[in-house]
Amino acid sequence: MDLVQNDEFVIVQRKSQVSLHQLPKKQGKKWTVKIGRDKVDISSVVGKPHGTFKLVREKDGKNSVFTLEPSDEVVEMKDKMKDLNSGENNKEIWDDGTSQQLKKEDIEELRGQGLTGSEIVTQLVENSKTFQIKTEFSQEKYLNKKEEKYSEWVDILKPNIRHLAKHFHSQDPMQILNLRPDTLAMIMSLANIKSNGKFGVFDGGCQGLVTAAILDRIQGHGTVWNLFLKGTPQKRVIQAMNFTPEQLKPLKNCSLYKLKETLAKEENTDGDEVPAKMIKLDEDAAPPLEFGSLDGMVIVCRRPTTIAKELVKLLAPSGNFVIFSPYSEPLSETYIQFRECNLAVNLQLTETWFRTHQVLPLRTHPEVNMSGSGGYILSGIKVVS
Amino acid sequence: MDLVQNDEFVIVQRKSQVSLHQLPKKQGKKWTVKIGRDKVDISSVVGKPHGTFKLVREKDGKNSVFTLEPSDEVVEMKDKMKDLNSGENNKEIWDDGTSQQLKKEDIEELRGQGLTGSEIVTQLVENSKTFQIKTEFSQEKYLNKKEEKYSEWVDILKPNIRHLAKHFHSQDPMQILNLRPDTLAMIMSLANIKSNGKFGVFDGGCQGLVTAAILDRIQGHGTVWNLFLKGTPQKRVIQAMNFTPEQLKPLKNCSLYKLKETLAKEENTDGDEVPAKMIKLDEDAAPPLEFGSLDGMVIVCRRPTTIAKELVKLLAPSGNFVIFSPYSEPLSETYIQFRECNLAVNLQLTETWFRTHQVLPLRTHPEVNMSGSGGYILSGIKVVS
Amino acid sequence: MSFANTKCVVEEGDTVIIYVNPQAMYALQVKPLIATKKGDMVENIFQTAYGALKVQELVGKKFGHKVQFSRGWGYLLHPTPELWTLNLKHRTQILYTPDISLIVMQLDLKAGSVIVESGTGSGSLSHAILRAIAPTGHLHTFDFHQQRVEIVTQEFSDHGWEPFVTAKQRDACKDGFDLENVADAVFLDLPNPWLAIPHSVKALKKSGGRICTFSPCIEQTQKTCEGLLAEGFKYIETMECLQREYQVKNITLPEIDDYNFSFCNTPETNCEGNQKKDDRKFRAVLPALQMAGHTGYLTFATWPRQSEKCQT
Amino acid sequence: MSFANTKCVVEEGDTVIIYVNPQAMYALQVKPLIATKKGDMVENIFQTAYGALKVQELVGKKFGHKVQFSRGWGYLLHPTPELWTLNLKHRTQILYTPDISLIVMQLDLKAGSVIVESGTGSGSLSHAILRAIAPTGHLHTFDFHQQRVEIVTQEFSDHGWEPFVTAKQRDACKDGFDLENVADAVFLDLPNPWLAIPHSVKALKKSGGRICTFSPCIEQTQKTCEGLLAEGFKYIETMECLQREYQVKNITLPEIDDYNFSFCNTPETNCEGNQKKDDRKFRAVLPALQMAGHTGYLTFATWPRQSEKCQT
Repeated sequence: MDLVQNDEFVIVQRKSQVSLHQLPKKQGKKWTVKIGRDKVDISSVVGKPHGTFKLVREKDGKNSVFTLEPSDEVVEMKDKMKDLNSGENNKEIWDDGTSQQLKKEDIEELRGQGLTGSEIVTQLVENSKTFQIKTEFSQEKYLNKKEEKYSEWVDILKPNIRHLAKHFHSQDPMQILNLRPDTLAMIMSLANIKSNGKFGVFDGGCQGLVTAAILDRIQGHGTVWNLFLKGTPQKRVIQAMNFTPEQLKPLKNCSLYKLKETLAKEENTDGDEVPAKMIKLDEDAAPPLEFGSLDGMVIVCRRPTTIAKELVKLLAPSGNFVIFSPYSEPLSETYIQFRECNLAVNLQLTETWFRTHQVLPLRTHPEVNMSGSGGYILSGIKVVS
Repeated sequence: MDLVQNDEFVIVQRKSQVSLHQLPKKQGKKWTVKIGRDKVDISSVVGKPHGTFKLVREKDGKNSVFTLEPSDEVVEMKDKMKDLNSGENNKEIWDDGTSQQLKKEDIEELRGQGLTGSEIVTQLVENSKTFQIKTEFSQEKYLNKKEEKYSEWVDILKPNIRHLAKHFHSQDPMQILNLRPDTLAMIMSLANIKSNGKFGVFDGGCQGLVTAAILDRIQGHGTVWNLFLKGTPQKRVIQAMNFTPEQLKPLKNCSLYKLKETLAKEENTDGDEVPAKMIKLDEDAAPPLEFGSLDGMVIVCRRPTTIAKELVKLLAPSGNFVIFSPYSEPLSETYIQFRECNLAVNLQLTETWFRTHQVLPLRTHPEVNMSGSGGYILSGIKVVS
Repeated sequence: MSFANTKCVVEEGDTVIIYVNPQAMYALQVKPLIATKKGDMVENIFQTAYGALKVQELVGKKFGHKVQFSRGWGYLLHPTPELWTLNLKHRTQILYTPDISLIVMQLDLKAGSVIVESGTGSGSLSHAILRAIAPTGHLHTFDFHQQRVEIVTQEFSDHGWEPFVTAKQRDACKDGFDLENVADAVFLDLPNPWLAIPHSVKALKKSGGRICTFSPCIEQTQKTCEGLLAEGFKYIETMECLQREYQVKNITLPEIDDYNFSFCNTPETNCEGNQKKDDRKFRAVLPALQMAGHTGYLTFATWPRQSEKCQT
Repeated sequence: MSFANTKCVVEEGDTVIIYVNPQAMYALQVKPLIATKKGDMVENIFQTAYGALKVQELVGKKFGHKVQFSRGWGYLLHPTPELWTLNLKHRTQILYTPDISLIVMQLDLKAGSVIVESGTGSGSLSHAILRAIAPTGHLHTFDFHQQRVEIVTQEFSDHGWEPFVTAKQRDACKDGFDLENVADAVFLDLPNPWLAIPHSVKALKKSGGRICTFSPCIEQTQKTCEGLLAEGFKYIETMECLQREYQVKNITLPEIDDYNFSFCNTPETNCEGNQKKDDRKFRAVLPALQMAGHTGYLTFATWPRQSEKCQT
């Protein structure tokens, strides 16, 4: 069983809220982070197995700080309060904004006094003029809502691509070009990502999300060329994955300008001489990157303009490519360009529509909040005409 | 109670299939139309009240033709066949395409012999090797599917906008520029269509659907200017509505070129003379059509280019306009144009997503076939800057 | 003031819309005085995001024109049911324009229709119904909450809908509508709509009509469909309708997003796409990142013409 | 032939895709002879929409290059699970790429994962699972239909997946999987998935894992969610995913659709949009008129790590 290590990243999940935290580099150092509205010394999980933890209050001068203790017995608020009265319907309830007698400041004070989440919710219920006449379903809905904020239990999870994709997208979609998790799933399929393959990624703004997803999928088997033009390649999500050196082995960073030089040289030496095929682009760039050598290619950027066509040169015939953009128009340009140049078949411009559902007895319905867009993808298969 | 008249249009609804037919001009004339795969003498409904009719076979040489007789007692096939055996699950069913022993030609022959719909379905069931071992739900699904084709009952309905919008869209969406019924509903709201108003419609290809919808909504109260550039104004849906002269009274056809001339003249006479405000554009064009005189405007076309901006000149300040196109790009041009010229506020480019559901005990799910697009609308409110 | 008849110039008593931007609109009634929380009558001054507006000064102003605030300006708009839906005070969850539009069209509403609505809620749908059926139809609207009925009655009156609407407090599921053979259409937005179906049948004209129910949950919809089928309704259809909004943006990408790159030093010219011009500028029609993923399921059905033998 | 390892040149026994156009693709196994309906072995000649193809002649041909038919040509493509999904023979309803992609990602599949699938159906999902978990993971797949198991076993073998998959005939709801503490993930596509939940728990590793069920109807989904909750699963989430496809069209409108009109004789130039150039030409990104409106509801949940006391 893995234990949580210093310097690692962990996912903290409290009900439906997901956040990402890096643990302190050094053993024994306190490390206070915000989980929801609570200040929590997250260093308390180091050395323990991943799993469910309980927030335990620890007085620290004026502000209370919580530490985390492993705990498997989660008590849901609705179970705790199931003996309360409830009404038959909500006919008598007139929400004039005065039903809750605790003000925001009162709640803040209770927090300051170090009440636990469920103690605060108990206070909220006791100070509500309408809670006891609400229907059971309304009460449950109310408690679930409060639990999102005040739950005393959190799960400390090893980061995985599913969590990170969701976390980065829900935190601020455009920080990863609005590449939604279900769209990422489509990219992984349509680029035919598999172990022992050679893949190229051009990441024009998704923080290394696609590269991380590929590295995770292939678990050390194969090669991933992280291609870039300017600056340094994107890597935030890759770092957050806590990859082992073995898992990181397939990753080769490669500047396209450097590659261009190398390929030009290679072309010059090509002829009757024995070509220097094993060009070292990166220190340990074992398999050579040449035109027609990649099994699959993913391009993520706002507008691929001419680069998509160039990058597809690196792809082997019958290789799969996927181009992602938050906008449809740039992809329509590339679509026409590829069609007119007969570069590919099975060209498809698509988006996915994604919705989650609440499934509860007598209360089943789609969630009312939905993402309006998850970006567009242009996919195809390279052919030689 | 209205009776079906000669020369009128009727909607024929057989289960979920809707079709539109015009009755013969003259009394007593036979008029054979196809309803699904059956030939039906539809003149048999003339003089009878709208409602449910039964298909009754009438021998007519080699091919059988059906007539329609009023009938209120509809027997559904699933009720008729409810005593049949059924299986517990479909585990034993291996669909190798041989379970139905009647071939297409056999069925055609049965039809030729003049069997009724339910007789044919009975034959299909008796000649199916797997029907009796299918589950009850599978049997019901099978019978419902067959009923769509073979039901002996049809409803003869007065055309209304709801049926016509659905019929024209499902027959061939692009014949009305893919203006889907739910999009039409949005147009009616966003153009603020109401009785006693003055509205303009520019119909660049929806067969008069929008104009017909407005005429139906206002029932003779108000004015609808049907504006056109070339040829004659679109009218197919208007005709299909069987409007009375009273209901048609609000409709004024108006060529934009003629209007331009008239407005130019008017401008010239404007000054210290008394202006000839009551210009007769059409024979009985009672209220004058001038710049700033319309309460609402609907434009339906593939690409509004410059015309949208011109037509909005006819709108009164605070008047509502809706521009529909099957494409989003032309509307984005108009959007930018209107925004840059400060012509309007509350500019919105939207589309609607529309899906129907099967709601049956233990078998509730969205329908698997769905329209992928119902067109785009740009709506706004004219302002004076 | 009437929503039904358009006018050009504001008069006292009118409800108007002050439009600042899509996120800042206000519905105001033009009257010189307004009650404070304590009940005192004071000068009616409205605070916008761009400063104060003396409401009474709107009298005589033209709709569709600019209106000045103390620190900026906005537009004075004629009210419509859609603008009212965006600006009314929520006493309940309300219906929005996509569902409302579908309801009005699928219930075959037109000038002259008689329709029963329950519950009235905050009156969002009621305004669109009234626009469709005026000046010759009638809306009978019911809500089990007395306070809501009082507020919406005042609004109907302020908006000039009074002749076309009757609003009553009533528990429709228990007590029915007390209407018989008068309605062309019935709309139900109730927690248990199936309980009101027999009452709806009574209210519908014997010559036939349409019904619609709105329910957020699928279980309610299932019970409703069963109820409609059992009662003899035909063409029962359940649907959902969502609105997707687009932004139109002229985008200029930052230089870092300029991916003009070629492996060749001499750019190829045989295909499109290698032209260099304006590579960082384009127009995008961009879906809003967030949208309403669910409002409710709409179920529609037809009440068939009742044959003679049933009419006795 | 292996789907897992890409090759450049066709060898005998390979499964290949012949691509003519998006509506005409074929999956073929390259072998010299083929059985007729009567069982006789004859030369393997495949009829495309553009004439005959001698299948054996594909040996030695390069993937991604053209291939000649008697009356036209197409492309020779390397097989992928997505192309297989589009071209396999349907023995059952199958899962398509949007759902498949979501399942693979949400089940945290990767090289080395052990997963249980029931039912196998036509093997559409199985191929994508195998691609994700090879060369170090394993798929245990079950179907209650013996014939389906035999066909899919042959396909797995033809496609080089054999080392990574075990396919068995089994009624999972009744008899379970006969697997204990081995699986990282379980996928259920069964009429009554809730009956297989206890068996799934047994198959899942005590260190935790993921489960997914696919059901077309909401009632099945409701029972499944209840079952998952009762059994101790966490983070139960239900979702649907639809694919919207766009066509890219360079549109030139007919002259009748040229609505260049102005009330003024001297065109205004102050605003955009009055420019005349190319008014009938534009590029449209047009949604397909028809799409799949529903496949099924996907429900995912996490099986938490079992604490020591439960492990005894």
